Amino acid sequence: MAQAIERFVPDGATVAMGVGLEALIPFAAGHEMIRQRRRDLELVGPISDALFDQLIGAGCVRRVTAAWVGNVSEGLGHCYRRACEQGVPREIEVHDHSNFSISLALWAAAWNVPSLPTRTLLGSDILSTNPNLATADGLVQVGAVRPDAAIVHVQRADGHGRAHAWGPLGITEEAGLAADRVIVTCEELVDESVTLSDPNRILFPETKVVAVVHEPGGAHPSPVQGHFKRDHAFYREYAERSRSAGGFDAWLQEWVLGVPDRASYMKRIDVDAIRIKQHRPSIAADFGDE
Amino acid sequence: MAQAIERFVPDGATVAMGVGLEALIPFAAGHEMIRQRRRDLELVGPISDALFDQLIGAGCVRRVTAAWVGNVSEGLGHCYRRACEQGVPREIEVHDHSNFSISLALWAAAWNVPSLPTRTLLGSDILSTNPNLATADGLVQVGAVRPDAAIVHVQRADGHGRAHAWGPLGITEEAGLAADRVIVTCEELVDESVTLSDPNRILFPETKVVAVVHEPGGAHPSPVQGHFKRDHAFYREYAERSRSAGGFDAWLQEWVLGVPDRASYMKRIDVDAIRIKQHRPSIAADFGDE
Amino acid sequence: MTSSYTPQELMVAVASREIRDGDLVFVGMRLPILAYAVARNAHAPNARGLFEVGLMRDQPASAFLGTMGDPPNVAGALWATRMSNAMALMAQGHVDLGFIGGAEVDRFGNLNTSYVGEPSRPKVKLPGSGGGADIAILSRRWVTLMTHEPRRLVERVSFNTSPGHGDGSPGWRARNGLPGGGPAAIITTLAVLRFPPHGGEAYLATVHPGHSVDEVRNATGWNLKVSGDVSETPAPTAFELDAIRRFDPDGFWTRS
Amino acid sequence: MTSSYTPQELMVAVASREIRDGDLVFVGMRLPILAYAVARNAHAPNARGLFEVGLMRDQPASAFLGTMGDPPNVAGALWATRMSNAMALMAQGHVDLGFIGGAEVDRFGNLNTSYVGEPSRPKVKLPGSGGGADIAILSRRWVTLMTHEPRRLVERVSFNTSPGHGDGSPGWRARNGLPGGGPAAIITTLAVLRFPPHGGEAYLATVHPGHSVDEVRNATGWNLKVSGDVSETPAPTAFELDAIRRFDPDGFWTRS
Repeated sequence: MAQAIERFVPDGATVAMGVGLEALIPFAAGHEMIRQRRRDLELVGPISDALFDQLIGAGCVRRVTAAWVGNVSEGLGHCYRRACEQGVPREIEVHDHSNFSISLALWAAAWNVPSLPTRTLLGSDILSTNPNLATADGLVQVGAVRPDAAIVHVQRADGHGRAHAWGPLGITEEAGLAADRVIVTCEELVDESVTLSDPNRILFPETKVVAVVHEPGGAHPSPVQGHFKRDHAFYREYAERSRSAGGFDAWLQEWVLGVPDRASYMKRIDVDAIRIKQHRPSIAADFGDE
Repeated sequence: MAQAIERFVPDGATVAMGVGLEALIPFAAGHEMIRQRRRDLELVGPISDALFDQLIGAGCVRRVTAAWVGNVSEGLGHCYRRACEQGVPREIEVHDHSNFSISLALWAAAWNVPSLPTRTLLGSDILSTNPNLATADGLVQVGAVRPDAAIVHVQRADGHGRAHAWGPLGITEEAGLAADRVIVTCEELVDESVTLSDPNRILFPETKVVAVVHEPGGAHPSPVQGHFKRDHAFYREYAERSRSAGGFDAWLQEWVLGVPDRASYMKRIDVDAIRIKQHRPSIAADFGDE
Repeated sequence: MTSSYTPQELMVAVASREIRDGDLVFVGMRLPILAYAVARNAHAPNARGLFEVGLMRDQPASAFLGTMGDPPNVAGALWATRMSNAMALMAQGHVDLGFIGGAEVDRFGNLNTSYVGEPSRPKVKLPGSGGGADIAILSRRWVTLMTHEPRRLVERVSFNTSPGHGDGSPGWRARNGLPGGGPAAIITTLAVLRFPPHGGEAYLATVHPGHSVDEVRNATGWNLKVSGDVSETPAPTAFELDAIRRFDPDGFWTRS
Repeated sequence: MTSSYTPQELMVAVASREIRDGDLVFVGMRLPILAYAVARNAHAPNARGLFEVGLMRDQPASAFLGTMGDPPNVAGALWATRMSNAMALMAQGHVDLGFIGGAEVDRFGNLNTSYVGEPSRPKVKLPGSGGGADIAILSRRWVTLMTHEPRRLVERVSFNTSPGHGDGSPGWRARNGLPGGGPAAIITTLAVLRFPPHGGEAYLATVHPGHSVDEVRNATGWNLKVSGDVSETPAPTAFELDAIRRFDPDGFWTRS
């Protein structure tokens, strides 16, 4: 993980994360960025359930291009508030979107056009605060957003970059296609006989994937279908402790800066309490060809 | 099948078919339209491997909105040629597209916007013959194409309209979302425990699906992953016999008009020669949740 | 009577009654997800729920949900897809009813979930639109739930994240190209506010049991109009309460 | 010598040499699919093939393909997706080389696959663009294969389905906003025609074994320019022929 972030996420990069909305959020990758003191990042996503708040609080962020930043079960993002309201720990720029418009911004980049039209956001003041949005002929033109990197956590991937994810995918596909490069973190690193057994489930063209990191639990506290439930209590504790800048710093020290890697982090989690124990295997599709 | 076509594909309808390109072409549905003497249809698709040619030759078609109409392994579409070159059996209108532009035309309808921009078709004379295409500011604006019905053949579906298809899907997804209604024909009619075991493989929202028809072999002679190879010889025979209008009429009598339904049609096919016998099951995804 | 259920439980029951049988409902989270569960089990057995994360469901999830992306919401889903496909259905006018949360709503039903104060240096930075603006603009009709306080029900929102009836002038939405019909009701901890058929200004329709018209008007940030036939909000039925408590067993959403 | 292989086999071998190692190739059907298979087995083991039907592959399919949608092309695919996603990669400039079939090509490399004669009442209605126009406009460079006859290699195409270098004036593609570099070669049954680096008019680069410059010029519908260092097209190697015959065992594409 350390090498992947060092190599592919430089200071100033535009990074899409949390593109599966509340599920499969690449927290481990985000925490590694914080440990490496990454700076001046532009974060791109639909809603961000706590991860963007943590990166903002750690001072890694120059701009947020997103529809929603907070804590889905607990409410406000306290670091996001401090940054916008007081410039603490630093000033950040916000490019507001709706969920639909950030998806269209990524599709515009994926199809390599300057913008895509939509009727959403008509009448909304978001049009007045985001320079990437314009209106013409009764339509909103959503300017393309092209991330330098998209980071996704998935259930399984092979070493060649073929990733399988399931459950609701949000804007995962357009984020991967729009990005210059994709970093995949996965619960299971599998042989290509697994991924190629179902090419329809492969998320991205392998030509976009620059790194595959085997990082079990890399999405905690967000849920991973078939592996982990959402750790609601962990989100609640984060919300409470991050109310004050000091409380956040202590939390960050305890869960990120003072932790060498994800494996050590997971040792502190009551994994049994959140592990999914009932299995619901999908019924096979037959790719027989002869 | 007869009721589905009678009820949901009236004369004059705009119908998307063959949206999986060379695979999963709903020939059985098309042949039923011919038997019911459907008239003045607008056919929408990317490439059409023989099916559109047959509907044109049978006089069902008023307009073709497609990127390619012919016979992929054999070349020209002879009925298409006669209709365009001689108005036989009737004049048809052609709205030329490229594969990318017809996809965008359907995405525009799916997202309910008047058009989508692209750089493809810049410099092509297709811009001069298709009134649905316009250029502005160095981009082509592809006008929305909204089918009244999309007809797709899939490997399996349940009675509620949840369809699973696999292999290359071409423009299947945007065609279904763009269409007012979707008719599904399937190799296997399965219990919802099969389709719901893998909600990521469900092609369309069931709210769009108005009919599910259990029609084994309904895509012959096109291939169906896991079920049937492409029947190359059948395409070749069709190409040869359709060179003359009389030859086509004889072919149509033998394989469509003189055949009551798909079951009788399949009795005439050497099914064993095209059946896929090796199985390549996909490895399960675990949708476990607790 | 009021002691036998919480204000949140009443709000959920009232919200569930906004769902008509056969509706496609853009559900969202928190109280609305419970309202959907109640309606499915009561008067709307054929309703379907659409979630912006990329899910369609008929039956509500069998286990508690902290978010719409929780695994129980995926198991048994009718469609697990991309957000843009769910939004496509809404853009086509296929979503009959949407629920939106908000921090501030004004007399014309505009919602603010973005900024309190000047956006460049806000007094409070709220999380943002999420799918709220999309629902407000594209769904056929929508409803919002809110704690009834003067600082939440305000004369005019300082930032219009999710437009209702704009400046309240007749036909404002149509004039500005907004396809959907806009807000149908504001369900609060004290009352239900509704809007005239063609938009405009919210009025007091029903007052929750145990509360008075004056109490509601005093808790509202503008001079709230009162319907000629203002009545009492029907209390949640035992059946509704039973369903609510089944889907929120620990009262995470309705008793905290 | 020429009797030991067919013109189609030579064309496939020549086409395969256009594929560079590591290229992402928009393959198409018929002879190009064989060229891709040959290249993968020879000098381009790291090339990948992209198919507009919605597939990416590394190894060519193990069995004969009548179309790119045949089941053997799906089994073992690296990605089975939607056409618009494959097109997205090409729109981003990620496709290094494309192959396009055509009925007519002109001196500036423009292809006609739509209409011979007046579109409203054509002499011949050809099948249409398919993905041809997309490849011609969006891929970094492309190649077309054609039977060398005056009626196919024409002065100007009557309908420009898939643009090459337009009117042949320098910078025509850039001026008209076409992102890709355009045609790199026309591989025919008699010869290989190439284009100047910045577009313009095709010239004769190599003549196939057993044919002469005059024969090629006489079979060309315009006054074909001849390169100063025109040479003989290298014949297919035994290795190339072996690969071709392995992937087209019955000569469906190369011996009919």
